[in-house]
Amino acid sequence: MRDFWKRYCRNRGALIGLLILTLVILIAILAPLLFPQSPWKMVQRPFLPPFSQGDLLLGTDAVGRDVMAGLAHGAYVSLLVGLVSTIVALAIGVPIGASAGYFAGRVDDALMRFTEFFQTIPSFALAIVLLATFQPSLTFVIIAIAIVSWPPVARLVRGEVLSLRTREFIEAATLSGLGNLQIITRHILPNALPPIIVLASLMVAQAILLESSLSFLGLGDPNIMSWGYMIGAARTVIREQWWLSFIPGMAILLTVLALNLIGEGLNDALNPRLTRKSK
Amino acid sequence: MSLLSIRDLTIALPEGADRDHAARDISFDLAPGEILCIVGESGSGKSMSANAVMGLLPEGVTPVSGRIDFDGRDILGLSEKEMLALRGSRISMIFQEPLSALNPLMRIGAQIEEVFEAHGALSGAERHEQALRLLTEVGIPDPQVTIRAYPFQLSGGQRQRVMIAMALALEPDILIADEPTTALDVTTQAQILELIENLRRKRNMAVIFITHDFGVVADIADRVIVMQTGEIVETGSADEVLLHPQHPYTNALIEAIPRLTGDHSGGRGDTGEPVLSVEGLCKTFSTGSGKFFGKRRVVDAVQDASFHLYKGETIGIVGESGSGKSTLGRCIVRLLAPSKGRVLLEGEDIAHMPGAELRERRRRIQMIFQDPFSSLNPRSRVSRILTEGPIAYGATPGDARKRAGELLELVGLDASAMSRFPHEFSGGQRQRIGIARALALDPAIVIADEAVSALDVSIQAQVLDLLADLKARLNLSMLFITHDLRVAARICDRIIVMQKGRIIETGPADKVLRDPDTDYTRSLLDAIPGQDYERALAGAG
Amino acid sequence: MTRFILGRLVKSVFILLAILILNFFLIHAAPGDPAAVMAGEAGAADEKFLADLRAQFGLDQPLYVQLWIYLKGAVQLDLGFSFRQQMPVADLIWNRLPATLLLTGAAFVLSLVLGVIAGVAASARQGTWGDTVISTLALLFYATPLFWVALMAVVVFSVWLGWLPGFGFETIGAGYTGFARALDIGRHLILPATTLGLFFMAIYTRMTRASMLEVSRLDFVKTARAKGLRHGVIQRRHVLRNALLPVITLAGLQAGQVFGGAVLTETVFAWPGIGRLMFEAINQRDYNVILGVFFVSAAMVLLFNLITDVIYVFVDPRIRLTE
Amino acid sequence: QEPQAGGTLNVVIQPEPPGLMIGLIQNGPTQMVAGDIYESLLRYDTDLNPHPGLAKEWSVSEDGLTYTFKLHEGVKFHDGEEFTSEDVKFSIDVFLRETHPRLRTSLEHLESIETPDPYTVVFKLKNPFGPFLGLFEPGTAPMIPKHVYEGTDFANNPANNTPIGTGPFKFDKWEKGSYIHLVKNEDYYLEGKPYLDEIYYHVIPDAASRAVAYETGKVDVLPGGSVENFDVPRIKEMENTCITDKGWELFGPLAWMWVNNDNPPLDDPKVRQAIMHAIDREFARDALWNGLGKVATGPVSSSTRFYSDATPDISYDPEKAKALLEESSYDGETIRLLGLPYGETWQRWAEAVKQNLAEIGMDVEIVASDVAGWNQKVSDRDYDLAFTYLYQYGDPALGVARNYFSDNAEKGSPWNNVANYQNPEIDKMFDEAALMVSPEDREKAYAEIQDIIVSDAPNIWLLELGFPTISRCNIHDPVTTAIGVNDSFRDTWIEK
Ligand SMILES: Nc1ncnc2c1ncn2[C@@H]1O[C@H](COP(=O)(O)OP(=O)(O)OP(=O)(O)O)[C@@H](O)[C@H]1O
Ligand SMILES: Nc1ncnc2c1ncn2[C@@H]1O[C@H](COP(=O)(O)OP(=O)(O)OP(=O)(O)O)[C@@H](O)[C@H]1O
Ligand SMILES: [Mg+2]
Ligand SMILES: [Mg+2]
Repeated sequence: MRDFWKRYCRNRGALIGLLILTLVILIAILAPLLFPQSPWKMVQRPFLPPFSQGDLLLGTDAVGRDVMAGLAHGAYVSLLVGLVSTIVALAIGVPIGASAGYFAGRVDDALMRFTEFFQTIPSFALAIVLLATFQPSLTFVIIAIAIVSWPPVARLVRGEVLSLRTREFIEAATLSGLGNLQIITRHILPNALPPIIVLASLMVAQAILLESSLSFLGLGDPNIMSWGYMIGAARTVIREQWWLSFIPGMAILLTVLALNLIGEGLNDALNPRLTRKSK
Repeated sequence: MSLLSIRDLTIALPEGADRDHAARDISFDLAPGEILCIVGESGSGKSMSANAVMGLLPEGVTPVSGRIDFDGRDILGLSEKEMLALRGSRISMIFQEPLSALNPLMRIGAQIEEVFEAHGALSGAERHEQALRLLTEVGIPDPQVTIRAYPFQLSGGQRQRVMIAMALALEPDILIADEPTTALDVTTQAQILELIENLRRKRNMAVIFITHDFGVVADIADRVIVMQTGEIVETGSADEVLLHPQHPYTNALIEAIPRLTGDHSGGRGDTGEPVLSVEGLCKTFSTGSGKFFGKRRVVDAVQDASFHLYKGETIGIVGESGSGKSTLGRCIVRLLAPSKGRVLLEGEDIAHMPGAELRERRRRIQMIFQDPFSSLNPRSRVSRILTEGPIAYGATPGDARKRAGELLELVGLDASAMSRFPHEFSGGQRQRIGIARALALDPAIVIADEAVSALDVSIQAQVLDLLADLKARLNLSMLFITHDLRVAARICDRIIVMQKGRIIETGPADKVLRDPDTDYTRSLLDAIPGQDYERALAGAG
Repeated sequence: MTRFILGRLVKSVFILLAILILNFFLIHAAPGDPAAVMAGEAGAADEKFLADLRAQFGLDQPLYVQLWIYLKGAVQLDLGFSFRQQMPVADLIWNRLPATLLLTGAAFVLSLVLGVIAGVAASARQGTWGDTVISTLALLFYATPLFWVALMAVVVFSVWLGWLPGFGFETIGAGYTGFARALDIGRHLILPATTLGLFFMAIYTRMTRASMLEVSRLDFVKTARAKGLRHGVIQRRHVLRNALLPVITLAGLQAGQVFGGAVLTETVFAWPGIGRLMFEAINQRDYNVILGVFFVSAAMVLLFNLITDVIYVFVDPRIRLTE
Repeated sequence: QEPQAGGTLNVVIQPEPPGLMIGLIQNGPTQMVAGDIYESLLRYDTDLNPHPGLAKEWSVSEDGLTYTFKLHEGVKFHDGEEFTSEDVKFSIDVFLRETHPRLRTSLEHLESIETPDPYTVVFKLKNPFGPFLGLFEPGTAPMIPKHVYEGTDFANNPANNTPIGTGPFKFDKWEKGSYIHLVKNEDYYLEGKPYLDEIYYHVIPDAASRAVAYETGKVDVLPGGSVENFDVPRIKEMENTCITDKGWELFGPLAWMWVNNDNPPLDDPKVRQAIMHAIDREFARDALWNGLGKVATGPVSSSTRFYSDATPDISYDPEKAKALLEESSYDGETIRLLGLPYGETWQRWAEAVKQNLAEIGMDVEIVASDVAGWNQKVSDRDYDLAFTYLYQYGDPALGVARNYFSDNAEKGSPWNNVANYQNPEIDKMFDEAALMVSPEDREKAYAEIQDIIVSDAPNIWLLELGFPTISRCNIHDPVTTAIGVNDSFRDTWIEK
């Protein structure tokens, strides 16, 4: 573990990423304390530019809401959407990929057809249809994102499992009398974990982008202040009050960037090739 | 006059490597037409020293002092451009892994012609001519066809020949061969060695040959260098070093070579009930999933194999690569489902036994795997590796741990090993853990598939001793799969010889090794390198 | 080869049918129907009006009958009639498809070509500031929301600088023909194609770079160096070709995503393509159009996958010559 | 200034119309384009007074039961056939009766149509119907060529794709997803008109892009609602840009929130009144609607005939609202607020209302949906509060009564009495007021009606919407009548 940490820290970008993300997480957690009032509250006249008033650091939006408060509460939503949808996607993709890779043959064929099917549908279009059908609410936004983002997980896990499956320690486990489930959960998945973790960090980033795209099209949960919502709402005034879309845009950019950097750092730190060398 | 002269060469390793220097204060000379062998255990710096001559050290690995004189100039001082002119034309190199050393997307011919192109030699048509001639010269069958083939269409031995053809294209002064035969089976190895020997003679080319196989050294070397942890510990003519080693390390290495001849415990009598009987076992693979141009290919990996294994007996299964040894072993433990035939384990047929029942029976028959790296889950502690089997079969965790401790002691490991991860052990220690795992379930039979092939000679010897010892103490029966006849000779009571999926010869080890019935077995025996040397050693000893 | 393609086509038909069925139920499960939407826009309606419309659209029949009718048509490549636009869905899509193909095609080619070039350039300069600049840019493009880039691009290039048209497919009413028209469309294409392509370009850049570095470490590259080949030749002939394999695979997988991105891009840039058609059709519950667009886009994705597989076969002899 | 002939007019259209055959489809964009192609008998000035259209003169009998129209002679359909009284009869009596739900309701008062000669049409009513003369604009009673449609399946007539009317512009080309092109009708019956050579309606789906289109000179006319309100101030400041909020008088768009009168706690008038006073309409007008439009005082828009300003006060008063809520049966329930899916302004408005209600202690959850979902939810009365805005068509009998009639409360349509307001007294009063002959009598009756409805507070009235039409100043007379750009551009000309 210490080893891992040391390798991770060797990547300067990854450290910066971790720093940014920690900051975002802190803001998200502390949002209710820092901005106890609802981010929807209209506190001042609309379109106050940033830094023009002491207590409204980033100014106000089209209906006079505190942009800073929106940003803080939006951090929570974006992270929540990113994390939960990724977890759900993993919960779908990992079992499917693992079963496909482990049992191979017909099971693999069937599961992979199923995955392919979901990959053939343009994912963003599917998300739109899902949300039109089930009405936008946070839960369904998360579900929709998860549904369109699990196939790569399944493919990755399958590939990993396929290559792990023939490793001798798996055969040894079979001979030791372990059941399939035990072998998958105890021996295969832990070893497939590094690439899954890396992918997951990218998926969180993608989910945040997807949520913002959906919000932008008006398919977000209207009761929830998210960054995508803020951009979507501000796009109509992008010309005069460009900062209203710029600020949350930067927030998304930075967070996604941070997640990517972390992903890269994890990739380096978890890379078996590098790991083996410093054994 | 020496062609190449290395003086006090020290090669530094980047930070975080296992030691500071890949090689330290290396000095040696190479004369034209001479074959110089570099031997030593894995990681001793053989490859790095050779790569330094080519100017092909990996990133971060740099020569820090010393000089390499070739043709009157210090290679280390040459610019990249000047090095380009040398590489491939004056000094050539071939590598160990024949599969990955060729570009998978380029035709063989093109890859050879590239050498001429790189040095601006010959015209297009002539290059093709030359490539054909080279392929013929290295003994590729049907060069007209092969020249248009892709690497994956060739066997390992053929690929290695292509590599050699490439290295020889511009008739270099020096050929560096870094373990060129390690991945090949004995027969192919013998052919390649002969090829190198011939070429050397014909062209008066100097060869630096890196290997850890003393048999090979004995067969081809003029002079020998022995390396240990980056330093040259001994150097001299082949005879001096091999027969009268001065340094204790060299001594130890030579001691550890298993002998083909010598006393075998002798076949046990075919007494009592066999613990394992294999009857008419067949395994057919069909490959080519039909994904693209799906022609199905059917491989009869094992055909109609039958034999008995008695209590306390060790049977060696030998044969060239691809002859079906592993497949046979894996069918017996049911890691593969046999296509046909019976496998009677203590009287019961497990060949087609379904899940739960099979699981119950299978604990009686365990396996030791080839690769000590991939046969242990890198994320499991040793305690878990040793206990999860017994626990799965109903032992309490406490009992299982106790037993695991005993097993570790049995295979000669400290009890503190329990809480460590596999990567914290050396290859030999790992193989011991693998053995302990196989024994944890109290099997009657152990199948060892190339259990010592991946190990250095010295460690190989230790593990073989351990196995022999355990077998005697626990009265185990063992199937010992190997392609190394020396190893088989050392440990087996009886030997089964396989060729193309069939058992073609079975008999007591002595008989099979001294006086085989089939030509095939004889050819296998003949291909073993270093037999004269062994005799000489025996004579000397 | 033909057998392989035929097999794939058969499989594709099943996937397409499955997609149609899934979407059919999804979209029919959505609240509201096209009649209600049309009545809604008219601002007034009564039961008769709605019933007439529904009867006219065939929505008064049981769902399974509607599905059956639709599927029967679909297998004969008849995609039905648009309730709202009152024309055959096939015509509607056919009119819009070229615009989408142009946009996604341009974005795709752009992203792939530039991405690979940038990736190669970065890998060649690994560790230098050039590499850092390219990698950082790629990461930035990768992390920026597409629609945000689109908005900003319009503001900067169209409004502030006035260099490029900010939306639309061509200058309406200018009456350009032939080359002039192509040029005009090209100018309109630049912003949306770049916007759509940036994200994917970033992906290909990163992928190519990583793949180049990975391949550079392989044994056969060492062999090539041992031959005395010059660095450039090695990079081009040995490294790049092998490094492109995973990029091609990824590009194949990404076809569906490019189309998804087109929905956003076409909306922001008023590009008359099928992505926008679908988005509008969803809002209008124009069932047949939605299904038609899904059908066509999925078919295109499948076709694209097939093409990449075939390309792959030509690039990688191991697949071509199995056996 | 003397009008100049010639030139191309570029107009934004949004959303893309589903079709241009206005007899079949009457949604906003269709009306806008089809208004250039089709005409009706009359036109209305911005005070809703009738002027000649296809009818050059008209008269009403004393008892209010007979309306006689004299038609222009020599009017031709775009295919060259002459327009006659037969076409009028066919259009009203056959075609529109079959296809036009809004007109159909009014036609219940019609006894018969007679055509004594090709240029005279006589409408006989069963009973006096005050708003009758207000029906003859192209969106309500377009004139449709009998020779093309008679005896055909109207909905599937191929001619629907190439609409044929009598209007000043002819249909030329519709590039779906891009533009609709109309060209000048050279045979128009008024000498010298229209002035314009051609009109392009540009389909641009994104509001921001529509603003850019105007700013970059791609289009010259932005009809009301085509850019987001937030963009209006900026565009207004541009050179050579004129803005008018005229042209909506006939429609009198009034925004309000439906209140589901059945659902507790909203069945309690106190709760509804509390909401009424909780909403800051001025803020909405100023921050969201650019200060355009007027704060609503009741169910009738001030531009509509018979508007009364003597209704009970419903203005913003949070303290009063809190007090009312305190007294009411509200007990912290979550109120679902259904927003109107027509763009950002409406979304912002829902958020502002949610916040307004939060201030007085109501818990509100916004429900998002698209147009179809909105329709369904409102039709099924699956909501607590729902934004809407509806046209009044110049007369309470046409555009107001429908929302308050008890009989109109069945589910299935989003434009009837969705709130399920039940007041038999009001029903009776509406019935009587529609049949009164004298405008003075009607005025009195409607004043009383408005007073009662406002006291009952069945809905929360918000704003009389002001939709600005923006155009370049050198484009003269883009809006001349009470239906604005939905009328034809026949009087519009471009100064060179
Ligand atoms: N690319 C590299 N970076 C850092 N250290 C390296 C690298 N390659 C090899 N080493 C280290 O250099 C030392 C010498 O390695 P070398 O490859 O020369 O050994 P070898 O004698 O050829 O062993 P083998 O028989 O296993 O091939 C070892 O300690 C090894 O870990
Ligand atoms: N899973 C498999 N699918 C298809 N063919 C296989 C499979 N496993 C082995 N084979 C083929 O079966 C034959 C026998 O293989 P096997 O591994 O048993 O040989 P071996 O004698 O163990 O060789 P080696 O000494 O190289 O380990 C070979 O031709 C091999 O290619
Ligand atoms: Mg080596
Ligand atoms: Mg084997």
